[in-house]
Amino acid sequence: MNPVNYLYLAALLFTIGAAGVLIRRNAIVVFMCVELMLNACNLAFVAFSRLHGNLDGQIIAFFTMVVAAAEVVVGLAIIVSLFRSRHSASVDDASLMKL
Amino acid sequence: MENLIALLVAAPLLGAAVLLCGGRRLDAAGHWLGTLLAAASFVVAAVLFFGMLGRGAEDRALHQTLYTWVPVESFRADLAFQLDQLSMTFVLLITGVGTLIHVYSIGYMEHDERRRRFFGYLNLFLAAMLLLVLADNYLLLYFGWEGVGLASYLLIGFWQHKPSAATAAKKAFLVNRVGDIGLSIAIMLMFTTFGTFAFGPVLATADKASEGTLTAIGLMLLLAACGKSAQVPLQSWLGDAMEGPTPVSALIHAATMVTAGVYLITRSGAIFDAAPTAQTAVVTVGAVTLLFGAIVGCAKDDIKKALAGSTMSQIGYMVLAAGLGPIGYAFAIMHLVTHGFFKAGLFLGAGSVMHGMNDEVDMRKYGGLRAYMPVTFVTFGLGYLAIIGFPGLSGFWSKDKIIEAAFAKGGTEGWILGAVTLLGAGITAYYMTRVMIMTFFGEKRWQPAPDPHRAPDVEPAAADDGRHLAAGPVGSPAAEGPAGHPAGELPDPHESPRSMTVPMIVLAFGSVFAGGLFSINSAFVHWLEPVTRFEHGHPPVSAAVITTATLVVLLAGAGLAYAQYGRRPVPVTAPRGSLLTRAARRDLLQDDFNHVVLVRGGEHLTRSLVYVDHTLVDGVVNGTAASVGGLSGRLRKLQNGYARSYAVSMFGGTAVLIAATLLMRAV
Amino acid sequence: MSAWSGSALSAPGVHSLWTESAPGGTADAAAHGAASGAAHEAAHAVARMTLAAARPVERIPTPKIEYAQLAPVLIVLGAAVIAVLLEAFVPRRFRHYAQLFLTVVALAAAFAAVVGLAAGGHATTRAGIAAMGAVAVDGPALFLQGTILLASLVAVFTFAERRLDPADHGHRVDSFAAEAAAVPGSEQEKAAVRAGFTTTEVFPLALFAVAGMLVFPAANDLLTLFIALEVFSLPLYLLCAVARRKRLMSQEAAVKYFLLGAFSSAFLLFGIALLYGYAGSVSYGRIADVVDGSAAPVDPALASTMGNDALLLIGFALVLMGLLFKVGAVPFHMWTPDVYQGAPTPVTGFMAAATKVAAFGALLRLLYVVLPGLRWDWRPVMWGVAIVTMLAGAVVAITQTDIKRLLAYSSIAHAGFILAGVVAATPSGVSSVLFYLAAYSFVTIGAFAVVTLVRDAGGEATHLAKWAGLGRRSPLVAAVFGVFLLAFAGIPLTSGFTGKFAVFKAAAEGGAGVLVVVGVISSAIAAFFYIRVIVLMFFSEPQADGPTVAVPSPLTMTTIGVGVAVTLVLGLAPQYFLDLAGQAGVFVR
Amino acid sequence: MSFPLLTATAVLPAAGAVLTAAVPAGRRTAAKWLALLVSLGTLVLAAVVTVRFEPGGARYQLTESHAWIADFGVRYELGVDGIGVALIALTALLIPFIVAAGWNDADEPAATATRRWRPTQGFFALILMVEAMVILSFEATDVFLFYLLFEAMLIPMYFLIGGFGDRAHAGSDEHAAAQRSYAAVKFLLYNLIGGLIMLAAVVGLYAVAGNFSLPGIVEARASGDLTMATSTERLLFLGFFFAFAVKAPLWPLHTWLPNAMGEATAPVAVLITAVVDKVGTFAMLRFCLQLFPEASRWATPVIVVLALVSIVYGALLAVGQRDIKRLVAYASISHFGFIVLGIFAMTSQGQSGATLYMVNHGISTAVLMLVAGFLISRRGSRLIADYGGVQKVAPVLAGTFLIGSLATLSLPGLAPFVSEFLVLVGTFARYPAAGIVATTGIVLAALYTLVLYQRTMTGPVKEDVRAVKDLRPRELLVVAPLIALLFFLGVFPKPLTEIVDPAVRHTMSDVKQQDPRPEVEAAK
Repeated sequence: MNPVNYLYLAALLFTIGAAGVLIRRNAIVVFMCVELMLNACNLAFVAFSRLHGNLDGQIIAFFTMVVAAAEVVVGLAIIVSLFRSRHSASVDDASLMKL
Repeated sequence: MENLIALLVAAPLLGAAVLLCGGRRLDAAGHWLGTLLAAASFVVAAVLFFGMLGRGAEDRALHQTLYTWVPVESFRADLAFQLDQLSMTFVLLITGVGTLIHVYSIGYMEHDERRRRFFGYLNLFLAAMLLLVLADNYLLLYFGWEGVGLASYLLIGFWQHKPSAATAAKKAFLVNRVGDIGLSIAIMLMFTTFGTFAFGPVLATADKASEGTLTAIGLMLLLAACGKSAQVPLQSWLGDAMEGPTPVSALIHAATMVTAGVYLITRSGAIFDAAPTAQTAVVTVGAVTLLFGAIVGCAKDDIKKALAGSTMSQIGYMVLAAGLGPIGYAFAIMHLVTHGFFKAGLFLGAGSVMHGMNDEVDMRKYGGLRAYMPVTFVTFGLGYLAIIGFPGLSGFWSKDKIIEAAFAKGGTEGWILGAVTLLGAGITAYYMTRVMIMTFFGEKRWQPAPDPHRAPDVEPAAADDGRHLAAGPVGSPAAEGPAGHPAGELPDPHESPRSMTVPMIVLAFGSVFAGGLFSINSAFVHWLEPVTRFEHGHPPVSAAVITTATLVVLLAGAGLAYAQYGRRPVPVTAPRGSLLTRAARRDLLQDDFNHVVLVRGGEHLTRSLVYVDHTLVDGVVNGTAASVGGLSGRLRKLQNGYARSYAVSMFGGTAVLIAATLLMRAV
Repeated sequence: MSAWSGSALSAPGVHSLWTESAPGGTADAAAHGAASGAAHEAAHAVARMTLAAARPVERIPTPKIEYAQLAPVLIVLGAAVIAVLLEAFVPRRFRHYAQLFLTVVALAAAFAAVVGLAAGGHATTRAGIAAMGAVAVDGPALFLQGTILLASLVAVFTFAERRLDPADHGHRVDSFAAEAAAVPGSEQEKAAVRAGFTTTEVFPLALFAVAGMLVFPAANDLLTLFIALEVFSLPLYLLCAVARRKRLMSQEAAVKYFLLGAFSSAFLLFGIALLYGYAGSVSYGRIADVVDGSAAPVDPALASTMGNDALLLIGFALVLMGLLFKVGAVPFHMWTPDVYQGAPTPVTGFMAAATKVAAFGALLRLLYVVLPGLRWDWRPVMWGVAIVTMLAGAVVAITQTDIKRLLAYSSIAHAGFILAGVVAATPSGVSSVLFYLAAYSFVTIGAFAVVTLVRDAGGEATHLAKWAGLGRRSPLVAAVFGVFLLAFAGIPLTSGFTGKFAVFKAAAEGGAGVLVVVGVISSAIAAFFYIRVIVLMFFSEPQADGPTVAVPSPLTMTTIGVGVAVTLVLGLAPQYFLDLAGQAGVFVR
Repeated sequence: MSFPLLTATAVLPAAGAVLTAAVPAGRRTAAKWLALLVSLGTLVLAAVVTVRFEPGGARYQLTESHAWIADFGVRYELGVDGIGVALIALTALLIPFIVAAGWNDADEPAATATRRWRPTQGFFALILMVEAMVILSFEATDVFLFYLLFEAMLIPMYFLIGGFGDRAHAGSDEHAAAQRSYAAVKFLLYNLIGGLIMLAAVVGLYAVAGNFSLPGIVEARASGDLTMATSTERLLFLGFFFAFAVKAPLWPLHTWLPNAMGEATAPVAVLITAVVDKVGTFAMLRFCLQLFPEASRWATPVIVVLALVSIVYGALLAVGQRDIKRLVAYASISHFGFIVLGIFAMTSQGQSGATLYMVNHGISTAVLMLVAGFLISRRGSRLIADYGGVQKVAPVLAGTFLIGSLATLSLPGLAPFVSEFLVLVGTFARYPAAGIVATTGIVLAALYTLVLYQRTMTGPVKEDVRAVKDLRPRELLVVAPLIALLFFLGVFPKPLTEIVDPAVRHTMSDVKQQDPRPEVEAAK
């Protein structure tokens, strides 16, 4: 099957993720959307890897996963601490600083 | 010999410096020092004069160069003096009359606490005036020119506490400045035309320049002359200048400074001779002023202002004469000298009268004073006869020549000028007779009841003045000046002290005999000839006719005046008078014109400019700043604190970035 | 770059075979470069074998790492790991000192290593690529690493400052929360305070961040770039969250920074994916070759993707966006003010300085090494970004009322100026940017250090109104801050001016006169608000309830002192440092 | 390598500034004396420079040159020509008087004085710092170095204006403070923007020339080694000129001056208009004309018009002022118009005149402004309307004020006359119309000065004025020498012209202009 389709899929996922980030309020969900974007990237990498027939893309995918995991650790820590002090995980509530 | 020239200027300059910087410790001796130095300068002048007589007519001129004042490339202004016959004449007049008036002032200013400074200013004036007439180039002349302007400013405004005096001083300076523009532009023109502005080269090569240029230079010089010599249209300051102490009026505003214009024109004769248009302008100005001054003189009740008008008119004669070219220069100067004598005398007389009358200047409040101040009466009378040109006295000789020269101009122009000068002579006779009668003849009109509105400003000073009265002549008290004179004081006319009368007598002698002496086989003319050149004017009618005509006109004028003021009592308060009279009282409305057009207009202009500067020029800048601030405020709103909107901007930004990149590749 | 001719040769077949027969191959945890790098010899051998018979592949030689050349990074990373252990095992009351000591020593050692490398000619003649092509060791890299290390060194001093606040329950307190995990105002927090806890974790975090930053400008392939980005970003997110005062704001800052940062890194990653797709590799050199079309040989797959410029351009745009975000360029700047304001001030200073340096380093390398062939595409775009950034930063700053936000916007405007130098696309452009970064980072750290000194009951008094009349209260501090402001404004005789002149000069030479004019205009606008602060400090009467100026310990004094010193030295006698930057102006490829 | 005299003249005041600033709070009198001594020392050095300078010698003398910022093609190059010498002398001469005049201006009531807050020390330190920078800017022959100083001197000036206001002000202290900081900010922004535009031009110049050495560039341009496109040269010229026109200040960039001079203390006002602003006109003469001769000639008509506008406009606004110091400020604007006119008349008279004008205007304004300051400090008001009859109660003060006024209206015998007339002649020789328009300035000058004198000094004595004391010895000591100098230079300007003329000759040849020949070659 033509690897290009995977690319289209990746692009679609990426867009969905981005849209989610822009639309959703809940910090966790926003964060998950970011993860979705990362995974879209992974898909793209793998597809290209296949296309070019070299390993780099696939290897990068693993790195990405590790990074994503690390982000989860840090991100959740921050979000949770915010949630505990505000009793809300809405990104819009966190708008003390403006102008 | 020539090294003495600098001394002429140096002596009074030293006096000025010492007296003005000396401080109070000189108060006691200041006036003596000042007088002494003035006299010294006169002595030097005399020495130089006789030295000059000792030499042949051609090599009489002396030169002394001190150093180069302003050297920039081709622009060289030397601090150098030139003493030729013309300058010599002026030097003698200035130092002579100057010294006399110094002496006179000793008495006149006796009770003025600032007498030291007064003498300092007088010396300053002498120095500047001498510099003016001794300069050997126009820039140095300009130096003196402005110097005398300053001195007259200081002296007119000597009683600075009087707003009127301060204003008059300022006015005099400003009007003169307008004239000075003329002089400075003339100098620039000379520089661009001749590459120099020293008398020698300029006058020698004047004819080489194009007539247009010369006309321009001439007109500019005329403008300058108008300013300094109070000729129409720049005459308005002279009347107000009478605010100054009377000796000042005598020295500066009658005898010497105001004649500087005539000197300038005569000195620049070569230029004018080559520029007929400019000459015509000169004679026109002279003629107009001649009548203008005379008419104004007729209407004034203030004795000094009347004399001021007459001064204007007499200088008009001189300017006219100077405008006639070689046929007139000599007579212009001659009249200038004689006028210096009798007009100074008249002013000193007036001063002496005012002195006796508690500084009352309104002639309508005089009358019958001849009995009370005989010396003044006699000297004043002789001056009077001289000015109206009574046969045999100075004025007759000089003025008559001018009238002849005017006719000799030839053509209709000649007739017109002749007529004007004749008419002028008549009016002169009229107003001078008027002054004479109103002051010294008729019943005395000076028992003024203490007028109530003066009462409030009786001040402690009044007591002093009382003492002075008892003691003798009242110096114009510095404390309040004439204006603040004690109310209800009955004027107690009395003769002035010796220090004042002696100068008057000397001047009277001058007014009587000077003209005659000069005219003995026209010595004066020949004396000046090497400098001013001289041609005999040939009037269309014989000199005798003209002379008789003059006498007739003269008698007519005097008679009319006698009929009006001698035969019937003079009303203490001036009658409303004809339109002309009222106009003349207001200097023929010339001041009103100035006020409306220049003063008011100027005020509006400046006010609107201040507004413009604040709102427009500044506004633009502040506006820009404000708009940037506003923009900032609006942009700031974008930073609304919502993470998601930030994300949107990032997303949008990325989109733009991609689009732009692709676009770049596309194009 | 030699490492890469190998992967160019690597035939698809071989790799597919690997993937089937040798899954262990991918287990190689070293940079993926190792895998394909080693392939150079291995590939052919393997190929021959497969023809013969399917026998297990022989061992793949371990990648060769030039530890010496990576020393700076390794030292810092090692120190970071040790620091974690310290957190675990050293008793609380000693931790602060232990951590501080370790951090300082590590940073100093790393700097020494950088100097050593530079002295060894790695900046110029022996510049090369280490770690199988993952990391470049060349002039720009070393210069920026040195800058980052020094900057973070002085920044760490402000981390360790414990004299600004009065002692709490007999415990010295620094700018960081007693216990970041505790809910603000909760019993738990109070207990922590009473117990005198302090977040000494900031030191290891900082060290990790520094390590990431060191790699970032040196990264020589896109993956390393990405990893380095995350390595220094994640600790920063955390550092933002641990302020002692105004904790809600601190946490908010952290969340915003984190979410937006992750968002942007996702874009970056996708961009990397596209570039990979375009060039079939993530190595800078390789991509560059492909872009110039000088890559050989070209297999069919590569040929097909090479034809597709959209991949390249979009990918480039996305990567660029990721970097511009870190740089804080408009329109990717919006996180900056909030984060700068919310984060603990020492962290803000550290971020503002070090992050910018690292990010610009990476940006330079990307534009000069990877995409010089694309210059005619990216220059106009960067022009636009630079102009917008300069103007927007300056304009918006005018109406700021909080000193930290003000500095944030000024940092945006400065990003714009630096971009002007970047656009020049000449060696002098590079060196001017390097110099500017060095000058700017010390001014920034110094300025924020001063901000930490001005305090009232609520901690730092960052509202501008509170600064009124500071000049009368404590002329020295105000004067020092004034110097920094003047440097920001680019007044002559300060480092700011030298840097600005260098950048403008480069831009003008690079034919970007317009940028110079815009730069001049925006500096004029910017001058206005710097002056406003000075007016406030010196010409307006101090308020009764004005803030007090804390007398800092030698630590902060050192920071500020260094800041002032550098500002003046670079302003008066910059030649030596310009030379350094000049020599460091060439990228290895 | 002889003794670096020029550097020394700048370093001495700079070091003095540092020392003065370091004087402890309690010893402010010591600080004053220190500042005075340093400024006098600088005066001595400046005198040495003047003596060591040979008018006939090389164009730039006492030169120093050291490597500085090779990357920018910048060297630390100093050298003075006649114009520079004259202005250095002026600066070094005025500063001691400014210091002495401002003796007590910065003292604060002990109540507000704290251990660390030392306004007096700061005041004098800043003045000395300005002196150092100004002098060095007159010496710099490296465009970059000059620019550096040109910009840097704004900062101390800014603090002098904004930090030490005139005590005599209408309204509350807050209002006054607001006014003051407005004036300071306005001053700084105007000049900073001018400077930044110049910065763009400086960068451009580098892009064109590759180095910043003024003699080098002039030489290269003359020999044709360095050519500029006409458009480039014009743009660069405009960039430079704009900055100098702001500093000078030329209409319509002048509005900062009245605010600054109005709000600052009298000595600082003198510092602004008599010393610092001269850098602008000096730079026009040295940099605009020499670096961009063609462009200068191209721009001349416009600049002449602007100068004329400044002359008349400034004078008219001076007439319209109610505030003494603002009046002097507008008068200065008019005078700067004359200076610019003289510079761009492109005749030797005009340019010598302009240079003399810079010096003379410095001295005359100093006299007028300082005396006005003494008067204002006595009465506590800047409004003309609040005065009257001062001459009666304080004759000496009035006398000095009158002399200052007469100098301002350039009366012959006082220094300004020489320069003004030279400028007029020089202008008239090339642009007769312009020359004539400019002469109207003479009358207007008389108008505003005499009106000022009449309203303040003459007339009946106002109640509040009765208490006004005459000049104290210190104040007389400040004014007297300046007045003496006015007289001396008025009657014997030769020493000055001799120094200046050669430099002018060089400039004239740079711009390839000869003086117009007279219509008739007069027999000399």
